[in-house]
Amino acid sequence: MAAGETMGMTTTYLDAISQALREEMRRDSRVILLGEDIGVFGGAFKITRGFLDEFGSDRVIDTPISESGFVGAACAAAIEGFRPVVEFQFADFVTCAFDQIVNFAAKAYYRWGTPVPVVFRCPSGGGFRGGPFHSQNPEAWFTHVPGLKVVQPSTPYDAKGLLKSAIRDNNPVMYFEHKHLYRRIREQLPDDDYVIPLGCADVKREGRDLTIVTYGAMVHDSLAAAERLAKDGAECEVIDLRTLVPLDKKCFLDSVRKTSRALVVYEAHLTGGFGGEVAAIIAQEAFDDLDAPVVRVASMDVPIPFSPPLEDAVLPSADKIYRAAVDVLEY
Amino acid sequence: MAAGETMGMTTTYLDAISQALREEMRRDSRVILLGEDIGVFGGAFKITRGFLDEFGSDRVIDTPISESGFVGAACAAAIEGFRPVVEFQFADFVTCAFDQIVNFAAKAYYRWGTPVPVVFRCPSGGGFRGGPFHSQNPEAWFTHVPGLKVVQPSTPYDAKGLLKSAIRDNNPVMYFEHKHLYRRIREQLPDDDYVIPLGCADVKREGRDLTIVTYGAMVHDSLAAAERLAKDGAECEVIDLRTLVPLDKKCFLDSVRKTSRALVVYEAHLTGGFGGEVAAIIAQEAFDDLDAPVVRVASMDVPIPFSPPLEDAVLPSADKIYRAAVDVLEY
Amino acid sequence: MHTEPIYLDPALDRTAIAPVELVAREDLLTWYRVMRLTRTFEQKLAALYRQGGILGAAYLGTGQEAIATGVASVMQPRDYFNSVSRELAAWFYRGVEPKHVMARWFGKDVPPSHGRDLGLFLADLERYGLAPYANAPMGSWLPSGAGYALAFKLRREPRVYVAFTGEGATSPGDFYEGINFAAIHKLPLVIIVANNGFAYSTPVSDEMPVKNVADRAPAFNIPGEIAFGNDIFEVRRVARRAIEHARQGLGPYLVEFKTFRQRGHGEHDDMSYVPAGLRAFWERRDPLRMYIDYLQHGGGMTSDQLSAIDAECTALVEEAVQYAESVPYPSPEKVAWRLYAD
Amino acid sequence: MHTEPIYLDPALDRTAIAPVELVAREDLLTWYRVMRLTRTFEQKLAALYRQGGILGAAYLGTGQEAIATGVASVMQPRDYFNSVSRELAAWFYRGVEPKHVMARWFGKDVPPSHGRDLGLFLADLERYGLAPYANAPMGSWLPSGAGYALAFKLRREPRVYVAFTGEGATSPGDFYEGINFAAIHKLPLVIIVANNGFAYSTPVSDEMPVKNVADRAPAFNIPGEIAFGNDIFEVRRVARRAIEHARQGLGPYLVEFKTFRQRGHGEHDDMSYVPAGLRAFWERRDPLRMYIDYLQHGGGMTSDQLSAIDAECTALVEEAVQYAESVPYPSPEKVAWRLYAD
Ligand SMILES: Cc1ncc(C[n+]2csc(CCOP(=O)(O)OP(=O)(O)O)c2C)c(N)n1
Ligand SMILES: Cc1ncc(C[n+]2csc(CCOP(=O)(O)OP(=O)(O)O)c2C)c(N)n1
Ligand SMILES: [Mg+2]
Ligand SMILES: [Mg+2]
Repeated sequence: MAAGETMGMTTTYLDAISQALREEMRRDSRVILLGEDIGVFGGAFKITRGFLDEFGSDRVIDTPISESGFVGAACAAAIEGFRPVVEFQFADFVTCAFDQIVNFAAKAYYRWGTPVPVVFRCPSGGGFRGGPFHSQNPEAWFTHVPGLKVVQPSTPYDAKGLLKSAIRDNNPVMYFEHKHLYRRIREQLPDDDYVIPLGCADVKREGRDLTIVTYGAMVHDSLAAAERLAKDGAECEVIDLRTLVPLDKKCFLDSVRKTSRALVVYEAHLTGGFGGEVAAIIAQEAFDDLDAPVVRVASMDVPIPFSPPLEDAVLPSADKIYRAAVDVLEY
Repeated sequence: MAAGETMGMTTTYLDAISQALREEMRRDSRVILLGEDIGVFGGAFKITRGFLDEFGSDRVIDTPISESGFVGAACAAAIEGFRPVVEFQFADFVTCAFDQIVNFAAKAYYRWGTPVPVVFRCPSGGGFRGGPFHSQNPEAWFTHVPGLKVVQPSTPYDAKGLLKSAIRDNNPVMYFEHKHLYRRIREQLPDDDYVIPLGCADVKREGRDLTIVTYGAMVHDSLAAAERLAKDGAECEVIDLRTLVPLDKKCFLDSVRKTSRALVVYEAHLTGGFGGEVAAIIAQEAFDDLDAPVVRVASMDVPIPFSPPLEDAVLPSADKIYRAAVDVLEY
Repeated sequence: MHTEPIYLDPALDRTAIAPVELVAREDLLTWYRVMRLTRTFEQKLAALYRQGGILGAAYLGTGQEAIATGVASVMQPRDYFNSVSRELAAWFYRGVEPKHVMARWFGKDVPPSHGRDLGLFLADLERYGLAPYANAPMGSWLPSGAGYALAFKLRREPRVYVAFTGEGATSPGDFYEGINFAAIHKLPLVIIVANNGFAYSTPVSDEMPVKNVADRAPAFNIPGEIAFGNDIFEVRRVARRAIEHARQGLGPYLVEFKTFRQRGHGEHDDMSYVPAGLRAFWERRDPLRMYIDYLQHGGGMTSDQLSAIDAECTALVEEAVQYAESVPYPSPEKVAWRLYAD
Repeated sequence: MHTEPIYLDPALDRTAIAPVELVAREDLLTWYRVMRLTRTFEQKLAALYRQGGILGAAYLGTGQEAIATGVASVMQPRDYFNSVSRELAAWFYRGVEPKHVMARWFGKDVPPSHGRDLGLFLADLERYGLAPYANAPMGSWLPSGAGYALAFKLRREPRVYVAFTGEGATSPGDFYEGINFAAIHKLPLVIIVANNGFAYSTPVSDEMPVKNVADRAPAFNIPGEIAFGNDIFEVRRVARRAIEHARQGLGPYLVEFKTFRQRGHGEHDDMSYVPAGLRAFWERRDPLRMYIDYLQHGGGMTSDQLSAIDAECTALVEEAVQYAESVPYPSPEKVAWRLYAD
């Protein structure tokens, strides 16, 4: 399902997240929100605008700047029967609550059998001149922490359906929403209360010549590259992982078995990024089907710089994906 | 250089680390130590026993339990001309200083051109019934942070030479020392002031049939598996990466070009571990040379459990490596 | 820096117990049973550790039993608490069975952890009100304590969360962030600091710039009180006030009990960093011995009565070891079970 | 919770400057120049942001200039400091050139950052004593401040580190851990808290359970003082005492200046959360206007003298914009340069 183009009754990625939160809060009184400036102000990105009025200060809790403190509190409230959704003002500050997420949220159920149904909303990603501390894509760290689920939607439809699933899930879920998609991507959403199960990748474009495995903002750049390749006569299959943990291996392995070529695209830094995991899985499990090396396109291994020409050089783009795809196709 | 077997004038892995620290402190008065209980007590593992007496409390600084606080302080002291070596009591608590490492230490030089010559010693790894919070191998997180170097020695010789290099390096270095090797591995060390440059892998065993790429404690298990395979008639090359960042790709790619088969072994959790990065590099850059899929052996994706049969089930072992190697060899 | 030669504020000091309430004989004996059972259990644990029967490490609360017992004795059944590593007595007070604890130290297959976590830690909200948290990173239980207390407040339940902590664990940022959050929202969080003078080997003077942890309470605009932790009556008196304050919706309350751990940080630690004079000083203030003195004199118990309880405890501990030996290890086949909740 | 209708402790309140020292005319004019330059520069920056000339975001310190100017004016040349986002005046006082700052806001290729970091942040120890730290995570500069101060102490240098911070950044654990470390070792760390009543949109009452940040100083056994931040003389008087205390080896000192930021958190923020009465209250206490009143009356300056400086500042800012426009962007070819030091 690609992003809709019509502007009529369409919903932005940002509003889709907002809708999911509001509908879940109406549906289930155990859902509470914690985060900085989410009350009167409606959050740095206005996702919770109006929520304080509708749900009150018991359920929309403005926190001091203490990520570790309110993450720990949210986890405990989750164990005690609430379903907290925590907003990090920027994903970059997840580092300040790293211990509580990694050592408390992720491990409690394995150790004690007490579920920790909490969602951490992390506005992530670059492309809007945010500089080194407001542009990071830290999802890979969390894929390496057993006990966490990791979600990263690319479209309004997915953002809404996946956030609902995340809130209803009984495990701690890291939900990465890409800031650069907030107001840039819109599409028509169904009226019904749909959910998208965690662990299901989505074929955003079908093709037989090359499989592009990607997620998050890079889905759109990959689709743009695929359009251009189609003009050249090559049909790419674009697979949007949607959730990294649990990972829908079958979806992309089936595709690679069909196309025999794979390109893995992600916005995070190349080295140690989750695309390495995906490439390793393809290399191990689809070895006999491959006609070309598995190639990765990702951000360069430097902090994300502020200045436009520098940031553009660091981030992957449709153009870079296109060129890598050509190489793989011509191999 | 495999671990020595003689017990005469041999040095343990633990003592090798201690020696490197002491020699560097004698050599360079800018080297200072910070950590919990490292003074009178000599540290939880006694690495700094006697250091307080020799170097005084200006250079051996016992800290309160405030990982973020003393890591931030150490980074600043480094910028200001000292060469701090920080001891985490266990690598597991690096999560409490994650922000200062990831957002301050790693990025300062790129942003400002101010070097941050600090070493973070992280006693890591399982195998001694430490349970979920005293057994973790968190190196992969840091390989995904541009600006950090990441070191993980497997032998006393390497531990000493790499720690000296790390201290003399002008960048923040994450130095993972495996607790289970501390007193288990010993070898004879040269008398001279040798260093091992960061970024050079080491062929710990030569072979032509299969390349095992590994690091840290798993070097020993891989060597044990290789011995057993040798009895079966297969000669494995065992490559010890020694430093993950910078990564000596050439060393293992050359080996894979020779053997045409690769097994990647690491003690961290399978998913999102650094072995995935290595496998992805092999799959991309040695594609034409591979006669079999690149296979990984690593810890299961669960917190490290305390109980012996559970921990044994989770951790990789010589036996598991052997079995995976047989599969790759027979492919 | 080193601990000063004054081992306790003279105002707090006493070598005999000062009863401040009328208590039923039964209660007096219950507290005795809990403290004695804890002492006996931990002595056995230490012996097993030395013999190699306990893997990893063993941590005792010897010398601090009056705090855990006294605080637990003034909690309500539906209150929650967390323990760190010196509060085994509180587990026993709340009904945890010794054999269960021993089986956990052995890494055996008993719920709720099934060998996954160390014997040192236990979480079981339903049966004992024992709250899960991230065991190892110090101070991490203050934010989670605030979270349980938040849940109580949101539900308008008159319940209290009691966070036991050592004084060393008051240095990490989590201590500050957790209490800050609780104080802003006036959550029912009681912080019981057992200040035993050392964080592992580090004396208080290297840990903090204030003399007392309670000196930090004004930073949160909450009451902070200092008391002698080895007199169970004193512990009860102060803890009761703190808990009732929190239960009334007046917000967090911090109590600092001065005490001493008579064993190392863990049994691998020989305590060489503790001056001999300090050890001797505190041995004369052993909470169990002081309590026995009281029971046999002011309390009106005979030594026979106490001996009977001692024998009971010894038997329970022996039984615990036998049980622990007899229970199977968890099956490695179940190692991947229960990672994610459905 | 909302800010109370009392906008400032009456004891601190004043709508006119109260000079408390004899100052050379030259100094008076230097401070004026710095404050005026800052105001003019930031007004331009805001205008450019609205026109799309500044990418990302723009952050101003309008209304807080007296704090940065006053504190900088009592520092010694070899002292270090960090600024967060409201202390542009301190940069100018220390000699940073406006054109350099503007070029950085434009993302141009000027040292030391060469377009890598936002215009908001600057670090240059050698030229300005401006210390690197992790810009974004709030409070992260207290641990690093303690580290620079540690270096001074270890070298027996009589230098001081001044950590500027907003009051919102006093909630994270780093604030606590950093000061704790500095207080234990009596490091020369001065903490200047600009309490402007809001952390982004969050009022102080939702940020902390105490009325004043200075109420937390006793938790570190350090002096804590509260003063009016919009009177440059008051700022100098209090900051001087704090800095000399630290320089004498007596340890950290915390000063809380009550002030107000007249613009949003960033220029994207319309400040709708600030009651109109509060804005009006503080506008009458604008530090620049109050200072001008003083200069023209007690200070004995003519309006011509001040206008001449105003014109100078306007010219400098115009020049800065022209410079920023003319400097090239960094070359993408250098993007991987200087990741690791040799
Ligand atoms: C963040 C963190 N750093 C270090 C440790 C290692 N550690 C475990 S207990 C301890 C000392 C705790 O002292 P205190 O709180 O006084 O408790 P006590 O042992 O005296 O009862 C330390 C340093 C840890 N668990 N967590
Ligand atoms: C750890 C962390 N969380 C959140 C933020 C986002 N943030 C940036 S500034 C700010 C408010 C700061 O308030 P204050 O310290 O009072 O400074 P002021 O803006 O009032 O000058 C917030 C929440 C951050 N930078 N770091
Ligand atoms: Mg202690
Ligand atoms: Mg503020």
